[in-house]
This record gives sequence, structure tokens and C-alpha cells, in this order.
Amino acid sequence: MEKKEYLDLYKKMYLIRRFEESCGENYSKGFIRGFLHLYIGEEAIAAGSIAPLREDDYIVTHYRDHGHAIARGLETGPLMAELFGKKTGVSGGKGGSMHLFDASKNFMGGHAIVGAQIPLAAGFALASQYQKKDSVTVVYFGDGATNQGTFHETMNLASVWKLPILFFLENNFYGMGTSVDKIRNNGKSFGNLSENYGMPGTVVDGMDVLAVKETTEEAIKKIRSGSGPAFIEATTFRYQGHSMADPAKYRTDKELDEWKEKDPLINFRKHLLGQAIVTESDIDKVSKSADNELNEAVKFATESPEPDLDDIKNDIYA
Amino acid sequence: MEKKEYLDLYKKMYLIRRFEESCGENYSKGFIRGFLHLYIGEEAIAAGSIAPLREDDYIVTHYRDHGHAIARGLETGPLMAELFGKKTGVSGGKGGSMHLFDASKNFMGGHAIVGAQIPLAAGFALASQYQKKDSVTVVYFGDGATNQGTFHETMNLASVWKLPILFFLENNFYGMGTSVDKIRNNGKSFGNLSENYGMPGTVVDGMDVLAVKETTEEAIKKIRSGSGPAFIEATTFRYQGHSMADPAKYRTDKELDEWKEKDPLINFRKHLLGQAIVTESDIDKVSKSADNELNEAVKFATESPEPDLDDIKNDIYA
Amino acid sequence: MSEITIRQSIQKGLAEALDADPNVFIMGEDIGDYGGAYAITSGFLEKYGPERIKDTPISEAAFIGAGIGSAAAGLKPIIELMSISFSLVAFDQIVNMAANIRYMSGGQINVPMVIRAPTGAGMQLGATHSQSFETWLCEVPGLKVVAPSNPSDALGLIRSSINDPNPVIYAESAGLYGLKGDVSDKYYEVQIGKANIKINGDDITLVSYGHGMPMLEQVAEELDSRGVSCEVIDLRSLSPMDYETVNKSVQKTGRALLLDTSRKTGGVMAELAASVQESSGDYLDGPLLRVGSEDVPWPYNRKLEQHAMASVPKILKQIEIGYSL
Amino acid sequence: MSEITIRQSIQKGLAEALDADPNVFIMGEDIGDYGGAYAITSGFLEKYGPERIKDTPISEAAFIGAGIGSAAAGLKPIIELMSISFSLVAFDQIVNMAANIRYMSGGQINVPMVIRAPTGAGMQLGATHSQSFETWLCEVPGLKVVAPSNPSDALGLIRSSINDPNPVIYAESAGLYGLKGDVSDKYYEVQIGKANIKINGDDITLVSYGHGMPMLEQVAEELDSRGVSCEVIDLRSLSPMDYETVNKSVQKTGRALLLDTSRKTGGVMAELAASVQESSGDYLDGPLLRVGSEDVPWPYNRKLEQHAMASVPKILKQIEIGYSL
Ligand SMILES: Cc1ncc(C[n+]2csc(CCOP(=O)(O)OP(=O)(O)O)c2C)c(N)n1
Ligand SMILES: Cc1ncc(C[n+]2csc(CCOP(=O)(O)OP(=O)(O)O)c2C)c(N)n1
Ligand SMILES: [Mg+2]
Ligand SMILES: [Mg+2]
Repeated sequence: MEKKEYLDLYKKMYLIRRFEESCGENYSKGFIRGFLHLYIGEEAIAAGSIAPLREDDYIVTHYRDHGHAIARGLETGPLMAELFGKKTGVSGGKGGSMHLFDASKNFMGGHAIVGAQIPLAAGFALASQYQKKDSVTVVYFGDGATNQGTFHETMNLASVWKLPILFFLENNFYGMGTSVDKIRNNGKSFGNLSENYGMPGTVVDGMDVLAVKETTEEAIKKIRSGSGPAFIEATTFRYQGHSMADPAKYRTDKELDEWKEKDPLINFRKHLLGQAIVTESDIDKVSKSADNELNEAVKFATESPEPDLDDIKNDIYA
Repeated sequence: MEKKEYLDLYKKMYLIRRFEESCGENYSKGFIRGFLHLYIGEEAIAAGSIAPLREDDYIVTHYRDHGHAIARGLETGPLMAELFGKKTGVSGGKGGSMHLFDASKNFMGGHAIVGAQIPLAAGFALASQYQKKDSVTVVYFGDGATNQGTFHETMNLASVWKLPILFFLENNFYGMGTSVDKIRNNGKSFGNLSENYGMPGTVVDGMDVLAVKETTEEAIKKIRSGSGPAFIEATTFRYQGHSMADPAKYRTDKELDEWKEKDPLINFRKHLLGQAIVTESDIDKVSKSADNELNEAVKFATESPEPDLDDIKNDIYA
Repeated sequence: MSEITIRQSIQKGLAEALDADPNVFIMGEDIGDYGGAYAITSGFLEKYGPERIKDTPISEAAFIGAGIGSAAAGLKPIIELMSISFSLVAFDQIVNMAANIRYMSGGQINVPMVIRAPTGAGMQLGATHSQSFETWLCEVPGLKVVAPSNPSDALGLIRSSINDPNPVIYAESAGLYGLKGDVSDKYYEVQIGKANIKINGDDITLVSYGHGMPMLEQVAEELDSRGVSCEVIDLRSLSPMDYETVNKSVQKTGRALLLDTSRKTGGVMAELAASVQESSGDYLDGPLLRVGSEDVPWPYNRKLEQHAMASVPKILKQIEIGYSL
Repeated sequence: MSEITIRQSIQKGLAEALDADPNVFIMGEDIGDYGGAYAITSGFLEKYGPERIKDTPISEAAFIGAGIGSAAAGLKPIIELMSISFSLVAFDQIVNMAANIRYMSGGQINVPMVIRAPTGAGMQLGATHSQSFETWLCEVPGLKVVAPSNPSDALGLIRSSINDPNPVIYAESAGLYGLKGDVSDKYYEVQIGKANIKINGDDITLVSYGHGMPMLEQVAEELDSRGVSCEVIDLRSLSPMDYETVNKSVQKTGRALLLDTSRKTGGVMAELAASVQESSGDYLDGPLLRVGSEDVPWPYNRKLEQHAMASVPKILKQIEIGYSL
């Protein structure tokens, strides 16, 4: 890997974190409304797993979607504008935080019904297969989503049809306030779950961006070569509550602090400096550039116009 | 096991087969209508797995439900009357073949949406657990039903909550015209499927009534003692098409003939005689008695009155 | 002109689309080897192969979701549901996903998908298998819903449904597959959103769709013999709904009877009645009549099921009570 | 009398039932440690323990199905859905199972279950999270559906819902949880199927339910100031629907406006309008008016969402157009 690649990974993670922090602030100020789910703590997953993708690969994710959107290269201005409900937002202000879309980047949402994005994602993979293209679809979902029937139906369908899709489980050990051991009777890891579908599965440390990247790269390579679907579980933690409405009283400070020890940003920075892959000034540079980008994004969102009242009836039918 | 028990098992299977043959005839004559799914070939499963149950155990099954109803001891008269749509039918003529019910025997249907009976069954098990009773619920479903999300959601729920329920898969290798290898990518056996839920699972020869009985007995004993849910897969074959509308052109005569070699009735008869457990005359006696019962049942169904027109509005609300 | 059945019309439309556009494919349970529960795709697997005639597991939510995604990616999926009753296990995918995704993405994504499904009661299949969920689906913005009543419309509508860039529910009356009728040999489509005036008349407007239409034709014949001239309208499309054609007719005749073959309460005609009354209330010479099936779960017994269904005598009786015709 | 919020009314009703009947238990996502998405069951886990306050996996179909089975076995489950929008993933269990099982079994099985769910738009949750599926559920024979608009009814209805031997959908207007009102300290129930005449009046009948009611009260106040006397009816129960009370009122006033806060097309008021017109058409001095929200998926943007919603000015405008009042 080149130095630039390392720095890019760092920048993505850094930008995601700053973006999320800014979202939190702007939610408190009332500029962002509805349900807002932050990705802080989980940055390594989006950054590491999306880096290996090609432009013609598809991404489908859940409502906790800011990280994936930024990792995919959606501009933070239109992203923030979407959260502000502005006409310049990636979804024209109609989708909001949970429904970010950019079809030009094959970023196919942002879906708010738990598990519902999973069958949809299989459809993109089906299209690639049908059209004999070697693009791959990656679909993200949480530990809680594994208990929706759609997850199982789609794992099976993908497996039987050998669809080019990567099922990516972001296991942050909680679905809202419900811990994994309350909703699963087979240990805290989901890694063996894909066996039932005759599908390869791997568990990876979701706090380690390089590990995530490597594991994903390998899986994508196999899928692209036609070996059928695969399953990755990345273990991680969300530092904030489930959404802005959640004070997260169901878990202990200790648990949170232990995870913070593994912080993906801090540790990756340490690693990069420790291994002398980059210098402090490299880090400062990308951080500054990200800070600037974010300031611009908030400015863009703030200054952008609201949708027109007529827009209410547009976009229903093609 | 006493001789009487052996004969009872034989009689149940024999009665089911004759009942189903009679259904086929009466469907051709137009006395039975709607969808009719016969259980011929699968008799050992219902007979063997229901024999070990207590009166306070619950049974919930799918639309291919005649066998389970007869094995549970529902009278063939009201059963046939239900298929004839008569007021004296077990469901008052409102349910038909796919919706047989007898709450007094804890026989809770007969359900026609694939997989939909599975969550329902978990509810009976939940009630037993909640009320600290040691009754067990057995729920039957087909190989095709394993691809409905409800199956997975309920396997997981039952496992997490340690519900006293036995998931009983009748694997006849086809869901309508679709063979198992088209809808599953992990071998023809489903036996390992329960592992993902941390639930014990067993595969049994569904053509061997004694094997089914033993395996079920063991599972029920454990469940009753509080060890949580279990899963049994019984391999079997339906001799007829999926329903009366199906000429079963998607499978070969050879496949059918091979399965007929394992016929549960013929082979059990051979076993009983070969081991000198019963005599020919014993067999003749129970067969005759079953034949008579069936004739009476058809007579009862034929002579019973239709529901009154007013009945249309009854039974909607309690 | 050829005389063919509705089943044949649908088959013809599907085959044309498969022949014309390599992006068209069909998915559903038992549509391959088995030929489809109602034999619509009989012979298709042999002709088009398993890539385009895809047998699915019994996972309606998964394969309808996959249909939506594949449509969003540029394919043209046609999905067969064995019964519109089974749409319930995939309702979230249809109602929340297929219908909303275009809007939520600010118009970036199209879902050119067709879901075909038999609908309606009358075959003694009992409460869970005899429903008519087109009555709900036609209320969802983002979906279109059509329901042919004869071979000519069946062909014209399957063509326009497949060519439509939006998700279209194509509701097939299970009892009408064998209905015969003339179909033009020249290519045509039936515009989605356009009702059809089947019979012109002056005294009363009769409106229905699907298997309500054969009933209305009998009613019109009977009333005709009594000197009452009926205007008979086949909605054909439930969404968009052709309010204009219905209103015009009602304003002309001053009387109307709207027929649902589904349960009366919450049927398609509830909304139509309310709307027509709003737009054309002033023109009415009496009550706006509505007939539907009984508000009960569908029973298995034949006598009860028939008794629950809307019927020609019930319609005639309503018209007599309402308008003394 | 005590002044409490709708949230507190529901809490009170649930606690009473838990205290009175050991067979009553509550299931749902995050109702335990988390206290419920809208904090209804806050503190319940500590008080009643995990056997009776059951946190579920995100498996709505499974736990609603299990609720049905447990009710059939003699328990009294109360199920919390985080949103009525999520009912879609369990629609088959609710519509095909809970509603039909009594009928299909010839009356052998009762399902004394309550499903509570917040409903309605207005919180910028977007298209998939803002729907009002009580409009569909109230059309299903076998289900009952109630929707309180104030603390007194909320308490009376949660009691009657829990005591009802049938499956009852208890639809909670998400925007009204904090609404305060007087509640009697003496035990009472509100009969399911009985509408409430909130304000007596002579000139026009205004009908709605849930979060439509605060709007109607504003409308009535405004019209009152213009000398127009409004009769304001709160349906409270959508199934059974109290046609009688509405018809009586319409026959008295000769004018009516029916308000849906859900989308207009296919709203609860479509059926009510069609029925009232059938029964009371002769008494009407003009069109039967209907106001609902726009027929669009719910947008996220606040301005658009507010614009899509039914509102007091829109209602007043319709009344002006329709009746020149
Ligand atoms: C079908 C459905 N049920 C419930 C919800 C409410 N809900 C939204 S997110 C969530 C928790 C999901 O947890 P998980 O899948 O672990 O993802 P995470 O938020 O932890 O990333 C729940 C219950 C929903 N949106 N859809
Ligand atoms: C949700 C749903 N989808 C489809 C059907 C139609 N259908 C009825 S039975 C059946 C096949 C089920 O096969 P399996 O579970 O193997 O049971 P078997 O009939 O072999 O006993 C299908 C597809 C249905 N009833 N419900
Ligand atoms: Mg989680
Ligand atoms: Mg099978």
C-alpha cells in the first residue's frame, strides 16, 4: 500500500467522525431533525470495506448510513444539506439522514426498516450476474437486523443463486437498547451463521481499518471471480446512543471505555506514526483539509434553499 | 412397547392412508373442493411423532394436515365432514382441508400460508412456559417453509427464550414442484440448520414409524424437562402431487418407486409380522375396523347438513 | 382478430416482452418445471432457460426485494405471486420499498417492475387465500395497479405494465383465466389510468373491474330488457384511477352503482364513491349505490362463499331499492 | 379527577392490567431496559420483571405470531410495536392469522390480544416511518381498531381493549403522547365501537379521530366565532365504526366534513363518506366534504411535510368552498 492510501483511509475516518460530531451539534440546534443515528466508533468499517470497491460496485446500507456515504465519496456538502432537509441534499431533502442516495455513485441508500435493505441489495447483485458484469454488491446491516426474516431469506437466496454479494454485519453488540446476548442464543459472534447457507464467513476486528480492508478485499476478490456470496462480521461499538433520543442507559461506562481503548482513529494514527508510514504533518494536513471541507459542507447546507412546495408531488412516478 | 401400541401405530397409519385415498375420490366426485393436499407416503411421521404426546401438548401444523389430525385422535367423521364443507365439520365447514381445528384436543390447525403457523406455535409454547406448565408444542412444516423468514425468526425466538417447542420438519424433498436442491445450497439435509440457533437437531428416517416415535419421544422428554426447543428433520416423500391439481411431472417415476420401496405401512406391517409381534389376523382386524370407521365417516359427511346461511356472520368476533 | 383466453393474452404479452428485451425476466415460485400454479408460464422454461425463468424459494419478501433492486439496476423483472394473498408476507417490500424508493431518493431511482398475482374469491380456498389486496395497494402513491377483465385488456395492460417505468401490480382475477374474447392481431397497448366505457347508456352508470365486469354485463342486459339503458364502465386501472371518465358518465346519467367483488368495507369503490360524490354530487338523482361482498372472512363452504359474494341479484335489488328501476 | 397526559393514561391502564391479571404480559422491542421507544413502559421491567415485560428480538412477525398463539392458549398479551409502519413486516400474522383464526376454526379459538403502536406523520421521519396503517387494519373483519385523542379516552380504551376477547389494534398518535387532560379517578371503560360527540352543534358535523381531533376543535372554535355551530365527533373506534352516531348528527346538521390525518385517498373517511352518503344522502344540504393529507409519500423536509398534512386552514377553506360558511 502506498502512503497516499494510508492517508486516504485516515482522512475518510477522520472526516466521518467530524461529520458525525457536527451532525450531533446541528441536531441539538434544530437544523437536523427526525431520527439521527451517528456512526462514531464504527468508522473503520465503512472506510476499510469501501476502499477496495470499484465504481461499478453497489452499496446498500441501513439508516446508520453517513459513514458509508462519506467513505463512498459522496460530497459532504450535499450530504449535510440532505440532513438539513435542503433541496441541494443528495436526496433532494426528501430522504433525510436515514435515506441517503447517490445513484451516480451506485450508493443505493440508506434504508430505515430494519433488514429491508437486504433483499433489495440482492437485486443489484442479481442484475450484475444477469448482465454478466463482474461488479459486486455490498450490503450493511446491524446485529439486530439478523433477526428479521428478510436477512435469512436473502442469505439463502443469494447462496442458491450464487449472487455476487457481500453481506456485511456491523456487530456493535446492541440493537437500540437490546444487547446481543438477549436476542441470540449462540454466543456473541455471528461468524458461523453463514455456514447454514453454505456460504463462507469471516469475523474481523471492526476497529482495525487495515484488517477490515484486507478481509473485505479478499472476500470481494473471490466474489468477483464468481464464487458466490460471502459474509463478514465486523465487531465494533457505537460511542453514542442508538439515535439522538437515546441516553444509552442500558450499558455501562466501563464497557464504553474499554471499546474506546480500541478507537479506530486514534489507534490507526498511532500505527501510522509508529511505523513511520506518515508524519505528524501529513496527519495535520489531511485533518485540516477535512476540517475545512466540513466547514464548507455546513455552510453549504445552511445557505442552500429549501425545496419548493411543488416538489412535494414530484418524484413519485417516473 | 406393548402389542397394542404397535397395532395402534399401524392402525393410525392405515387409517390415514385410507382417509387420504377416500379424499382423493371424493375430490374427483366434487364433494371436496378448494385445495386438497394428501399425506400419502408420509403417514409414519404423524403417527410416530404424535403417539408420544400428552393430551395437554399442543399441535400446530400446515395445510397438509389430515394425517396429524387423525394421529391426534380427531374423529374421522367430523374431519371428512369438514372437507365436505358441512356444519358438523371440525371447523364448522368454514375452514376446509387446509384449516382443520380441534381446540378441545389442543389441535390448533391447519394453516395455509407457508411458514405462518410457526410463530403461532411459539405462542402456545410461550403460554405453557409462562404458566409454568410442562406441556410441549409440536409444530410441523415442510422443506419449502424453511425459506420463509418466519421460520428463522421463530427458531431464534424460541431458542433465546428457551420455549418448550419441537420444530418438526417434514422433508419430502419438494415444495410443490421445486426440489430441495433448487432452494438450498447446503446439501439435502437440513439437520445441521438448528446449530445456528444453538438448538439441538436430529435427522430421522420419516418412513420408519418406530424411529420417528423414538426420536420424538426423546426430544419431547428433554423439552419437557426444561432444556429448551429442539429440531427434528424427518425425510419422507409424498406419493401424490402437491395438491389434487398437480400431476407431478417434475419428478421421475423412478424416484417415486424408490421411495415406495420404503413404504411406511408395508414395511411396518412386514416388521410386525416378521418379528412376530402381531399376527395377520391382528392386522386384518384393525384394518377392517379402520375401513368401517372410514365408511361411517364418509356416510356422516355425506348426510350432514350444510351450514346455515346465517353462519356466514358468526364466529368473526368473540 | 383472434379469439383467445385471458390466460393466453397474458402468456402472449410475457412472451413478446421476453423476446423483445433481454433485460426482461420472470421470477416466482414454481414458474419453471411446474409451469406456474395457474399454468401461465407453462413451456417458458424450455424456451427461455433458467436464467430468465427463475424458480424461487418460498421467500416472497426476498425475491420481491430482489426484483426491486434488479429493476433499480436496469433490469425489467416480472414477478409472479401465486396469490395476491401471499403479498402480505412481502408487504413491507412492496409498500415501503418499491413504492417509496423513488421519492425518498429524490427521484434518482426507478423501479420498472411488474408483480402479477391472481386475486379474488370463489374457489373455496378459505379465508387466507381468497383476498383482494389490490384494494390496499391501489392506495399507495408510487405504485400503479391494473386489473383486466377480458383478453383484449389483459394483453394491452400486460404490455403497458411491462413498458411502464414504475412498479405495477397486475391483478388477475383467478376465476377469469379461461374467459375468451377477441384480441387484435395488431400491436396495441392499453393506457394505464384510462377506464373503458364498455357499454354506452343514459340511465345509470355501472362501474367495476376484473371479475365484477361479467356481472355488470349481465345486469346491463337484464336492465336493458326492462328498458333501462346502462353505461357500463370497466376501471381497468385502479391506480391511477380514471375519475374523469366515471364523473362524466355519472353527470350524464345521474345514477350510479359501483361494484366491488372484494368486501364492501374499504373496497376500491369506497374511495371512488366518496370522490364521485364530491365531484358530481350535484348531478345525482338519488343515492350513489355501492355493492360489495359481505364483510366476513371468506368461508370454505361453497354455499356460504357464494352467499358472501356480490352477485347479479344483489346488484339488481340495490338498483331497485335505490332508484326504483 | 386528575390531569394527566395520554402517555400517563396508557401507562396507568397497562399497570392496572398487569396488577390485576397475572395472565397479562407485555412484549416488544426495547420495552425493558430501554423503557420503550416512546417511554411508555419506563420502569415496568423493574416493577414486573422480565417474564412479564419481555424484550424481543427485532422479529415482528415472530413475536406477533407468538402473541396470537399465547392469546389462543389463554394468556393476555399486549404487544408494543415501535411504529405502526413496522406492522408491514408482520402483516400476514395480523391480517391473515389474528383476524381469521377464529372464523376458520368455526369459532373455537379466541385471540384476546392488544397491539399498541404509534401512528401518523409530523416528526420528519420520512416515507417509511410516518404511515397510518390503521386505515387498512380497520377494514379487516376479525380485528378491532381504536385510536384515542385525549387522556380520558386513552385510559378508557386501553382498559376496554385489554378486556376485549378479540385482537384489538390500539393506535396511538405519536404527536399526542404529551397531551394533557382530565381523567376520572373512578374506574370506567370506553366502549369499543362507540363514537363520542365532543361538542354539540347544529350547523355542521365535523368528524375525525386521533390527532385529527385537536384540529377539529380549533376549526370549531373558529367557526363558532363566525356564528357557525359545529357538532364535533371523535370516532375513537375505527372498527367497529359507529355509523349510527355520525349519521344521526349529519341528519341533524345537513352538512359534514370528515377529516383524515393520513393520506386522503383510501383514508378511514373514504369508507365513512361513502356509507354516510348512502344512509343520509337525502339529508345533506350540499356535498359531503372530506379533507386528508396529500397523496404523496411522506417527505423528510419539515416545510414539505407540514405542507402535505391536513391542517386547520385547509379544513376551513373546504368548508368555505363547500358550504360558504
Ligand atoms: C422492522 C423494524 N422494526 C423496528 C425498527 C426500529 N429500529 C430501528 S433501528 C433498530 C435497532 C437495530 O439494531 P442493529 O440492527 O443492531 O443496528 P445498529 O443500530 O446497532 O447499527 C430498531 C429496533 C425498524 N426501523 N424496523
Ligand atoms: C407465503 C406463501 N407462499 C406460497 C404459498 C403457496 N404454496 C402452498 S404449499 C407450497 C409448497 C410448500 O412446500 P413444503 O413447505 O415443502 O411443504 P409440502 O407441501 O411439501 O408438505 C406453496 C409454494 C403459500 N401458501 N404461502
Ligand atoms: Mg447493533
Ligand atoms: Mg415439501
